Amino acid sequence: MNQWLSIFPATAFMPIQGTEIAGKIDGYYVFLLISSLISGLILIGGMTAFVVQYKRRSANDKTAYITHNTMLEFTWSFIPFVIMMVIFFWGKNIFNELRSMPDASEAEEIHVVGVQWAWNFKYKNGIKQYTKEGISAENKIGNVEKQIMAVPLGKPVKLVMTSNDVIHSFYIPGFRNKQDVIPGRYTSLWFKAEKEGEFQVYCTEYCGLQHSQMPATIRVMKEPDYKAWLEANKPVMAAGDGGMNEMAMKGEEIYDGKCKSCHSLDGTRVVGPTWKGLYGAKREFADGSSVDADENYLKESILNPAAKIVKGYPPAMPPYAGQLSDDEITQLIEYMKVVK
Amino acid sequence: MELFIQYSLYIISCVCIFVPFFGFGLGPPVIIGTAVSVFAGNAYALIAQKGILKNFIKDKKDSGQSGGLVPVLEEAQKLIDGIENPGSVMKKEGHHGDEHGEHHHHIIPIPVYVGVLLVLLIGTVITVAVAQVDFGAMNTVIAILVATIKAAFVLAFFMHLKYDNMLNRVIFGSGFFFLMLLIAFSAADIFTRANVVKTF
Amino acid sequence: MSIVKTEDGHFHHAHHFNSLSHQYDSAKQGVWLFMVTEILMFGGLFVAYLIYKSLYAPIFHVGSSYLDWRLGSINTVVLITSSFTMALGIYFNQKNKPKQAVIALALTILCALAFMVIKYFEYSHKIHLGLVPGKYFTNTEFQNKVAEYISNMPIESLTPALSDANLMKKIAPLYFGFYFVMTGLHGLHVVIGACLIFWVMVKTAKGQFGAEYYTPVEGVGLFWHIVDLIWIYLFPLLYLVG
Amino acid sequence: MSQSTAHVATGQDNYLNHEKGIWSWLSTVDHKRIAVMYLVSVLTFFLVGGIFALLVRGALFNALPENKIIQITPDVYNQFMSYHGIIMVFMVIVPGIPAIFGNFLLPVMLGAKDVAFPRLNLASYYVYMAGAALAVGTLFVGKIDTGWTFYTPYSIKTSTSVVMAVLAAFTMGMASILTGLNFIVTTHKLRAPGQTMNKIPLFVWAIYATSIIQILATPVLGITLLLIGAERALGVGIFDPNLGGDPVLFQHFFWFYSHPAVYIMILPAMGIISELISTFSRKTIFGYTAIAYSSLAIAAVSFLVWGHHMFVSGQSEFAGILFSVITMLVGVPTAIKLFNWISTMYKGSVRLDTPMLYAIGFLFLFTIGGLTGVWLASTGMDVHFHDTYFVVAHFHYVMVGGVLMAFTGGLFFWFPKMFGKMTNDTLGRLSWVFVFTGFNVTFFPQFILGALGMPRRYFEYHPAYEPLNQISTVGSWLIGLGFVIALVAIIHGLLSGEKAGANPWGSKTLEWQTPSPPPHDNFPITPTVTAGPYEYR
Repeated sequence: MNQWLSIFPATAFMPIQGTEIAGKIDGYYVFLLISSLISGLILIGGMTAFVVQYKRRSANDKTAYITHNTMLEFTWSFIPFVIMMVIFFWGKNIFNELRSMPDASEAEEIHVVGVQWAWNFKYKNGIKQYTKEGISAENKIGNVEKQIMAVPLGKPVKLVMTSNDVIHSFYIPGFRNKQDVIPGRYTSLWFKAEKEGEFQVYCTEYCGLQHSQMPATIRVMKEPDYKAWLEANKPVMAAGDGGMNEMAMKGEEIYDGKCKSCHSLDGTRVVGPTWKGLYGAKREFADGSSVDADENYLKESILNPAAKIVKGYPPAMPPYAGQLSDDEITQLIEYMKVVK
Repeated sequence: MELFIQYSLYIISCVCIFVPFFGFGLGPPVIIGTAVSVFAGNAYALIAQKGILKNFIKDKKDSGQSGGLVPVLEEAQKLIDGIENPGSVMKKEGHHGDEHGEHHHHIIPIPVYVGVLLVLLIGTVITVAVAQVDFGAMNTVIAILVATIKAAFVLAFFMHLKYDNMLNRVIFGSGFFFLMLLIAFSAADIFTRANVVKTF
Repeated sequence: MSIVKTEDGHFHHAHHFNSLSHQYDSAKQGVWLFMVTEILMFGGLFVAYLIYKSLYAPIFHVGSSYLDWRLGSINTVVLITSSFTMALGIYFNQKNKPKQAVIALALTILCALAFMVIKYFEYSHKIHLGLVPGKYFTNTEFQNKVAEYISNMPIESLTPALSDANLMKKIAPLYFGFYFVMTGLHGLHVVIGACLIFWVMVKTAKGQFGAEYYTPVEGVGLFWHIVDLIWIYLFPLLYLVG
Repeated sequence: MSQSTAHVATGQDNYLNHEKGIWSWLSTVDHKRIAVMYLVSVLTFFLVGGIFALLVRGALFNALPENKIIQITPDVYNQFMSYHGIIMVFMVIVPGIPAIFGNFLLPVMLGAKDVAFPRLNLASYYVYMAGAALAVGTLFVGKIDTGWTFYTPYSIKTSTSVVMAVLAAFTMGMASILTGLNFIVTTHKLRAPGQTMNKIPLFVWAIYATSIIQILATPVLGITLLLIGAERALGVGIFDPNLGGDPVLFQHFFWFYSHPAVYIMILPAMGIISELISTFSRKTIFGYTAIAYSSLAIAAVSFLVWGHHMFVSGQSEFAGILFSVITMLVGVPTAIKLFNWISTMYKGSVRLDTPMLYAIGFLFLFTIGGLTGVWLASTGMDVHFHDTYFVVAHFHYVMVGGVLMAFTGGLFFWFPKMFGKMTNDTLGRLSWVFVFTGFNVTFFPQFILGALGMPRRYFEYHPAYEPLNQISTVGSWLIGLGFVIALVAIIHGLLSGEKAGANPWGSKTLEWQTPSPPPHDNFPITPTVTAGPYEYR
């Protein structure tokens, strides 16, 4: 079916096809284009012909008195209806294909987090392509220096996506695929790249000031190259002064799951106090006393938050005694140490 | 207004034909339900306002046939007359305020109002009483059911809708109808969303 | 729309209508159309309520136990009674009895005031306990109760959202968000309704209405009954079933 | 009645000189005067929104911020884009045709003396102006940068004055409801003797269908906007994901209004086109019933299709497909209308005066807009096109190419009726040439841009898209010039136009059977309608 359609070079008006489905969509696009051109020619051509042919010749032209023609009207309601149903079913099939997720066993899963204004990617082996402070000055669309998401060639990739702040939309023109990224919820998207090279990612849901500067690149690599990339970028586990050790990384995961909604990392006030520069800082409490935030204080505050309430904050935190193991608490505190 | 009803009928039956075609889960009951009710409303409007039934009975009688279903149909027509022209049933009250001539407002006597008030109070008692017993999910259903009955009484008597013209009833009903569309289609999204599973 | 009562005690319809009853029918149809918009506006809230209630039932269940159903019932009775007196107000106008009509309308306003006073006590109690919408919510007891309620639910009836205890604590104030927005908007309508009733009461007292012409009373009455109608739904949904 | 006859005898009294002084205008309850006040207000706002559009296009002339010809920062760009949307949608296109031509013509076409509730009509004008004042007020207090859609959670988080803006939109929605209510009752109750529903002009049908949508859809927008305000003030959490709300539910509520609102905009335009085509072909409209009913059909179905704005928003796949198929159904009545208009010209006597040129332009652009609409209604294609310039181009083809072309055509058509003077036809045609070519130059490249994947609402974009964007910007200047010429033609007509007769175009509808401009009570004697509106025999 798509063979004869491909005579018409849809790619002239579309980005490079990066997946098999993109090819199907382009075939569909050509069908729409041609059928619309034909309908457009009938409508506009008919209109032009009538305007020219039945131009007013004299001030008292007599015109035919035609009120309606049921057969004709039925025909031109029915034919568009049939065409539209064809268009609908064709589109529905493609949509189903775009949205039916591959099996978890054979797909490469990558997590995507949209933030204002960057894309963060996280791999199963711990690789994190995170931008901590928004976009840097040179990280612009014109002279491209963007977040890289490496993906293997010819293998399904499933993206599990969410957002930290407002709605974004993950759009890969080359794959003809797009999905909104919504805070408080996970959405997913999949593709199987068939062409090596780099593919542009855009944010297409208006998200504020630097909406147009949320670029990322999908780099499609051959399977061995991909494996090598995964190995090369594996996070450094060694403890170091600013770097994250393994303990802190685990702590971060606990933070992402349990603490993030009430404690920020960047100093903004949420429900509870921020963790930025928390470790070792002096804490003032509602009852007037104060203490340096050491490991004992932090541990107490996690297990029994009501014991010491930081000045100016509501006693809103639930006790975590029994919910976190000692190991986990240590990991969390390790993480707090690196949040500066 | 009939045009409006009929055209929406056409559209909804279109949807009706195509939606089950795809075997969707939630859509058909909602849409078929609305279509059937619109069909019923439309048929009623045709019978009541265009007097189809009346003409039919008249035709039959004129041609000398009065057996079979005709007496039954006559009863049905009387019922419709009762709903459509309540003034004819309660004429005495209705003409009291009409000394100045042309307009006919139906006046509902005070005892009817008192009766409605009692019904509403009893309804409130029932609502409260039922809520003390745990029927599980049925509690919401019962509560809404009782509330709807109460609302129907307020609409019919306090708001005089029972004695109002068809158009006002259709206008008010359309509000609920479109509300139903809003909830049906929002629910069609929210309760059919795929659950995204993370493996790590 | 302007109706002039001439010296001989008759009413004259506006110039673009054929007759008084023509004008009455048109005005009434207009009011009904406006009522549709009221229904749809509150309807939006009800739709949101029903969707969230089916998603997060425990919050609504625990939430409704924090409301006093006795006060709610009293308010229901008060509003139903006011609807009755409002209907009487129209009735007496139809019967050309302005004195009784004024009394009925005054009773309606009294009921509206009683409703608002009870509402005030309810609100101040909630605010005192910190049971307010999300931004200002401080009542941890409520959050713990929700958590407790969920822990008592059978495990198979839990959705992923419900089994996330932290999430549920965070979104527990949602119930009071609904409570304050729905009753607040309704309360605003009660106040507006009371003002409108006061307006028609004054006009009735001045003798500007009668059996021939009482369209504003009828219109205000319809509005007031809609306010009552909405409360008839609000009361069980917020106070009782939760 | 005797009074009116007396006025006709002198031949002088009309609604313009019935009373004198500025106060008589501001406190008027005459629907014709209110229409003229709306005309002045809407044209002013159109000018403002147009300037924002030109600024937006100017900023997009170059790809990268460092060499933009209009040096603005991204936040200023976002504000320009938002103001362009809010002003054009809520203040120009939604009230435009119903409030101006609907107000002026609906009672006259029905043979009534006024709308059903004249004082309510005036009130809704002031409510509209209050809303407009609030919206314009945000320019001075905090600005607004959410776009016209107010999507949560961005509208909850942003620091701009969203509350004021949503109150503005709420207030203007209120005005829209009151106007719609008035028109419905007028159509039901105030038709002249003999003017049955099967004899009312198609413009009235269109306005009637529009009013139904206004009544049924706007309240839901109202509560949605109020909830955004409450969300910002109290954090009720219904739309805030941080508090358990669902931002996609907001989109459902928003589009439950805003999709039908698209038909609030386009249906009256279709009504105008029916009048124009019939009059200038001097032929009865082909398929009156089909056009009339298809207006109602579009109105009814428009409530069932809002989810096609949300195919990639995270709504379920099932809902996407459901909305897609119903959207296809809207295409059918729209196609019926297009075919009917074109066959109306068949064996007619077509004269290309300025209004007809605009109608032809409408048919041309609306065909393109409508056909690309089918592409977007299809789920498979929309995933690629959604939120790209393809969508921008599509809805500008429908909204500007459709609504504004019809609006301008209608203005030139009814100008003699409204002010009793003719406009200069040469100026009018010249304006059409500029608007029409400028429009295609502006928006056709955007289809290609969108297919190539350029997302909308971008301040800076990939330099590869630059050439097409530059063509587009040049086109926007042509449109601007075209509308300036149209404005000159209107002002020239007002100041020194030839005197117009009662029926300069030879039309058959009721409004042309009364003097131009119409007397205070519309008709010297209440007319009795015996024939249909398009009886050209």
